[in-house]
Amino acid sequence: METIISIKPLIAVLVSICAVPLLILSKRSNIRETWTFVAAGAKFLIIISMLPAILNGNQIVYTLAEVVPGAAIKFRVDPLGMLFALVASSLWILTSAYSIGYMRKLKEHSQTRYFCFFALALSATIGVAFAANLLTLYLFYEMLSLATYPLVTHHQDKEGRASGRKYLTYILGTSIGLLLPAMIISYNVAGTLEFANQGFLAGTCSKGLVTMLLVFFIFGFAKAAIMPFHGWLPAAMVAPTPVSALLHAVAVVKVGVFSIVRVLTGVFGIELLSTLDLGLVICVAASFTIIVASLIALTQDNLKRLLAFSTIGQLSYIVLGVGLLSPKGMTGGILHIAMHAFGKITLFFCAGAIFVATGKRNISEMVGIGKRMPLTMAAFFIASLSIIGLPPTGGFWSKWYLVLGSLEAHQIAVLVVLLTSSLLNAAYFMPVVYKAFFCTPEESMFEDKVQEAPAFCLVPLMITAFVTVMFFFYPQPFFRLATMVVKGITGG
Amino acid sequence: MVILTGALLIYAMGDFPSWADPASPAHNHVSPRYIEKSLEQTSVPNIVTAVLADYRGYDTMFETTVVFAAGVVCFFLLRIPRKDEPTVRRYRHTLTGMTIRVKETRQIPPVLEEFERIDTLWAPHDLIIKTCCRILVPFLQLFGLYVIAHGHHSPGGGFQGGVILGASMILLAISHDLRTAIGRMSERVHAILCPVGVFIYAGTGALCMVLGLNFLDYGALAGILHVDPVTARSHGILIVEIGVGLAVMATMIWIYNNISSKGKYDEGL
Amino acid sequence: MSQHYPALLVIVPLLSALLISIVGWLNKRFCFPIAVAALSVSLYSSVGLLLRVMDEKVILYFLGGWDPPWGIAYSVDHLSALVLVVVSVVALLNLIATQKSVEQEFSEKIGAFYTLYLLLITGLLGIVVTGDAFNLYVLLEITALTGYGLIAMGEDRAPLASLNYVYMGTIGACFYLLGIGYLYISTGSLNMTNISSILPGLYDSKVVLAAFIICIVGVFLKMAFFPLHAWLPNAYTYAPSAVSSLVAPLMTKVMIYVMIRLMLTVFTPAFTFSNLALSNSVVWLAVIAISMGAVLALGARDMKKMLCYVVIAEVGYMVGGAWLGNRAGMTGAILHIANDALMTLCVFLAVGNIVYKVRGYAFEDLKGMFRKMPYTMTGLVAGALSMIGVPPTCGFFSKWYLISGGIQAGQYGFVAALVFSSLINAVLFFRIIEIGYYEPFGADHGHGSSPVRMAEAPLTMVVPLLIVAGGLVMMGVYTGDIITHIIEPIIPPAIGN
Amino acid sequence: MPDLITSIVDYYNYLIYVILMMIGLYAMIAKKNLVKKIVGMNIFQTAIILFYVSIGAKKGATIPIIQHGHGEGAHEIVPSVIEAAEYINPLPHVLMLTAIVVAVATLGVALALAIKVYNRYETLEEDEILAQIRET
Repeated sequence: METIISIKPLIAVLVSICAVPLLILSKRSNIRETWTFVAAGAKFLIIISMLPAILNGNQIVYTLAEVVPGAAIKFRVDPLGMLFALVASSLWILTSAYSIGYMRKLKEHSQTRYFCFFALALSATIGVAFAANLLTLYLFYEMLSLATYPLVTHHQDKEGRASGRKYLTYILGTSIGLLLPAMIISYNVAGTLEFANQGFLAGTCSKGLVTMLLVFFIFGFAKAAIMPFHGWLPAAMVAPTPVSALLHAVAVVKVGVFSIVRVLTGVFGIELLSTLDLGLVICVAASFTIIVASLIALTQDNLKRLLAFSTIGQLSYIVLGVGLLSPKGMTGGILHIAMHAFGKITLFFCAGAIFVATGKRNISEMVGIGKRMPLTMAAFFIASLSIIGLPPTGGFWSKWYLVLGSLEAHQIAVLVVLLTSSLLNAAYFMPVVYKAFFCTPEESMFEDKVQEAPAFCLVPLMITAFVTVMFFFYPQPFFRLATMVVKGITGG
Repeated sequence: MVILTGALLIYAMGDFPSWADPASPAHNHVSPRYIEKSLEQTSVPNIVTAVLADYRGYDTMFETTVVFAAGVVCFFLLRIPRKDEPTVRRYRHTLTGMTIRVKETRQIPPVLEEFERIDTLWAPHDLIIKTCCRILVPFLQLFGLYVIAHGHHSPGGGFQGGVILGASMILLAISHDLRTAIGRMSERVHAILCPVGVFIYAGTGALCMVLGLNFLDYGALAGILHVDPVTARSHGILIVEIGVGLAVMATMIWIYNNISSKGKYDEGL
Repeated sequence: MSQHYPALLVIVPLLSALLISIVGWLNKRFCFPIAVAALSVSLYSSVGLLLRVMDEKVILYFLGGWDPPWGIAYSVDHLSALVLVVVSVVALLNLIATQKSVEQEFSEKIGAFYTLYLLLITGLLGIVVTGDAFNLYVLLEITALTGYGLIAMGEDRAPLASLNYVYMGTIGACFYLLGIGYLYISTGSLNMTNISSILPGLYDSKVVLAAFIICIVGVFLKMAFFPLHAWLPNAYTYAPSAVSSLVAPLMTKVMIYVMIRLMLTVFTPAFTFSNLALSNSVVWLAVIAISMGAVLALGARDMKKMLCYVVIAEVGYMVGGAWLGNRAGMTGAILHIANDALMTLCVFLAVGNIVYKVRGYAFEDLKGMFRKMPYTMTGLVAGALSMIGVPPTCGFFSKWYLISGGIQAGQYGFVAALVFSSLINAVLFFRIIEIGYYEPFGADHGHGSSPVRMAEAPLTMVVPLLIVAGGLVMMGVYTGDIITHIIEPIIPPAIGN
Repeated sequence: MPDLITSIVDYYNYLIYVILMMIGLYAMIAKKNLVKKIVGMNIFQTAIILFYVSIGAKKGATIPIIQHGHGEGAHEIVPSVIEAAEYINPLPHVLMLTAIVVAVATLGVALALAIKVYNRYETLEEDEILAQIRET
């Protein structure tokens, strides 16, 4: 376990920011999109290039500037961050491809702005992934909130305006109102903000204060959409589908949960939480969210809203997994970051593809669509399997470890929650697939001829679907990273 | 609220040294040195002048600047550039007091001694006052100059003299009308004299700085004036007093002209 | 020449102000270049001072060659050097940025305008650099007088607002003068350091206490600290945009500087914080000031008014931070002087550009601004983020210190007020941004081209704005260095954690 | 009682200046007429001037102009020793010279502003002006 000083993390963060001027300056749309691809590819390669070092148990550190004594703008690449960065950057490539297809087909306005802020959002995401202390994390967290605002409100119509407001109110409100004070308080009691494997709050403050901070942090990261701060996520579904796909299935919400995981492990530390048995608080909040979100999802007819609520539920799996404070549970939770990402993005891609090809948004209008877009719906089916947590998909592993973790922690209630929610997941996904494929010709709403979305849309979702399956047979390297993380934080 | 403030002040008065008590700290820390040293350090018997223009000369410079600033502000706020000349001008024959109206288009009669331009019919006209004031003004100005020049030895100095000089012009403006006064000293003149006055002061200071000593250290002028530094200080004080006088006079007139005529520079009050 | 920096800094603007007022009668075209040159000189010398202060703690300059307490002495320490740099930077940038709008607004009185402008800066710089309590009063009056004049040239409600400002400002200045008189009667000296060396014997004297209270109240009046803020909103709102973008950043901040100078140098911390009831009540006033400012800003219907109330809230930040009585709070207050000056300048400049283009600053005038003036709006957003306190803009870090100071002092009301006001700021500014971002697009999904065409303000207005916007981020990133090298030495060890 | 009288006698200028100042402050706060406010402002400033000048007073001392001869070489004939007790304190007078000038300058600006306000609203009564503003 040695520490490498390298500027790579900074580059990885900055590369897409650097792309922004190029995007603005490029005259023709083709050039612009080429730049997007270049940036995405570069980012991915840089991050991959750091992977081996991490897998060998090293960590890469780079300090930009010491802004506040004890809290610098500093990057540290460790397994957890690596895992998240890998997911985000690899998915950016696919999403760029997808969004090109989507935006062009629908002739959206001001695409340059769209791609610019997309790039910014990605930088922020990687920044969060590699943040070495709470300050840096907060910095990029805020940057992400602001960068995604124009994306969420891309259409600039009444609806977009309303949801944009809601989005900012939730995200900024919580981050300024809860997160900032919590951060400053912990800085004042601990004198540092540096993430430590065992957390830095241990032994610095009373139980009451710790509990308060915990609550502040968990709800402060409203991007994790833990109830009651979940309202923005369904509202944000007015955004163009690629945005929803990347940001609201991967970047934004995952940044939320990722931050929570970071804080729980790096600020509080597992020992502290288990000695004060605060894990229960987390579990309760998470379980509640899981069940309620799944129930709400049952009632949705708009496909994207359904996916949104399912996301809310799935995010809490991750929090729950860490909240169990048991090695296996944490492994499951962390794995779920990756698994759910691929599964959910596939689903969003499908939803988008359906919209692009047929202009349909609601499930009730999709009867028999399987005949029309077999590939898309096949991908949809696989992805939903992964979300439910059935083999042969990656989702199975994460779910499996969560279950093991709940047993390990002797939390039968949690086990029940997990199983129920899986059933509920099945209950809201299967009808869609069923209706799509098995219906009599007369109740089908589409004439019986295959007509898929444009290739730019189709290929990415095929890839992600394939990857989901692949993860079942080959969960490396994510599995390895996850175990390393757990080994690190449990000191085992 | 007023009462509250007053209460605070009176409460604080409890610890004051009683009035005119020679033993009070105010008299025993800084001021004795002024009183005892000023003559030999600046060779100016009038201690107030010495302190004003030398020990605390910097304050005084900014004080002059304040006056100047006030002048500029009044000009800035009120002055209306004369665009709309009335098409009809009135002239009054001073001896008979009868007035004539002249169309702009017509050719204006040569404005002789006994014709004066007026804007309103009720413009006052009093020969006695005018004559007296016209006689008085030069004496006033002479006195003003004396006060400025003699500030070293007797009460007086730039401010007082400048005010007197300004007052003389203002008296002229009141007794006759503003136009006459402006005829004697046009706007441009006093508007430029005003900064020039301050400039003399600050420039002297800057000159001292150029000559290698600190700003406003008149001792530096010794080289130029061919006198010992102490006398140089007294000369320096004289120079700045003159500057102050100019500035104050010009500003007084400037402010009066602007305020009395609402910036129109017509006949004024 | 470098030993004359303290004098040059003040004298050069003064002399060139006089020069301008002469030249203004001959040829107007020379006024602007002269002003730029003068302010560049004072910027140069103030930076030079800052660098010199870094290694030789305190720089003294005896005017007229008389050593204090008999003569007037300039004393420059880290605090004043920092504020000097801030003042001259803001003044210069604003001068350049507003050239066009000045030409637009005062076509034939340009000479007078620049004269007053330079005199104002002279006064401000002098206030910061002087070490003599009475000299400070004179300079205070210069600043005030020129300020009244400049403000009154605004819209038709400006003269009235300015007149009220005259009343309030005069009371404030007179209170200060009176306080100095009380100090003089009890110490017999006017030089700040000299006074503070004499005072310790007199801490229990009622006169000194009264002097302290009177001075502070006077300064509060000048800086529009709640509940004495009534004059500020109208005065700054109806002032010409070129002026409000000068006075809003500088006036209040310099007054804060004076307050801190009084607290730390004249009356030593030992005296200042000895009376807990006093400092606590001031902190609570600050809490009220912040909340009131935020709420009133919500009620405002146009940008300038809104920003004015924000300024009032910011004053509350600094006063509260300074009176917390611990290092973190004081650090935050001093840091916020610099940061707040910059960000206020940023937003006011942006508003100025908008006024220059669309001749109005009501919220409706913002419709479609993002398409019309993208760069200006970028500047506005940067300023807004800093006001809200989003890292890495500098506003975040000063807020950081203020909040931690509040926590350490156990003043949770203050902390709550800070958080509250940043939330309100978020609402305020995103309301504006939203208007600018949406309005041109109607119900039709916004496809195709929008009616608004891009019409950006001239380059001389945009570039300084963007420089300031960049400066906000720079300040934020280098906060650490600023604090360790400049602010730490200022705070006397008497102020513990 | 006698000590009260003595204290009043000791402090009477200070008392008077406080009273003057209160008058001025009251005028500035309570009066509605803008010019009356300006007058109040002047009284206020004058009160402070009185205060300072009373600081300068010193029992048994004369004006701070050193006795000296006139004419040629007068400056050389410096009195052997100058007793500080013989002359009153010059500093307050100097300061007040400044303060007076400042007061005058402020007065000028205030009047100019008042004229501007009058040109705009045709009145100097604050409440009438506010009424006009409310109408528009």
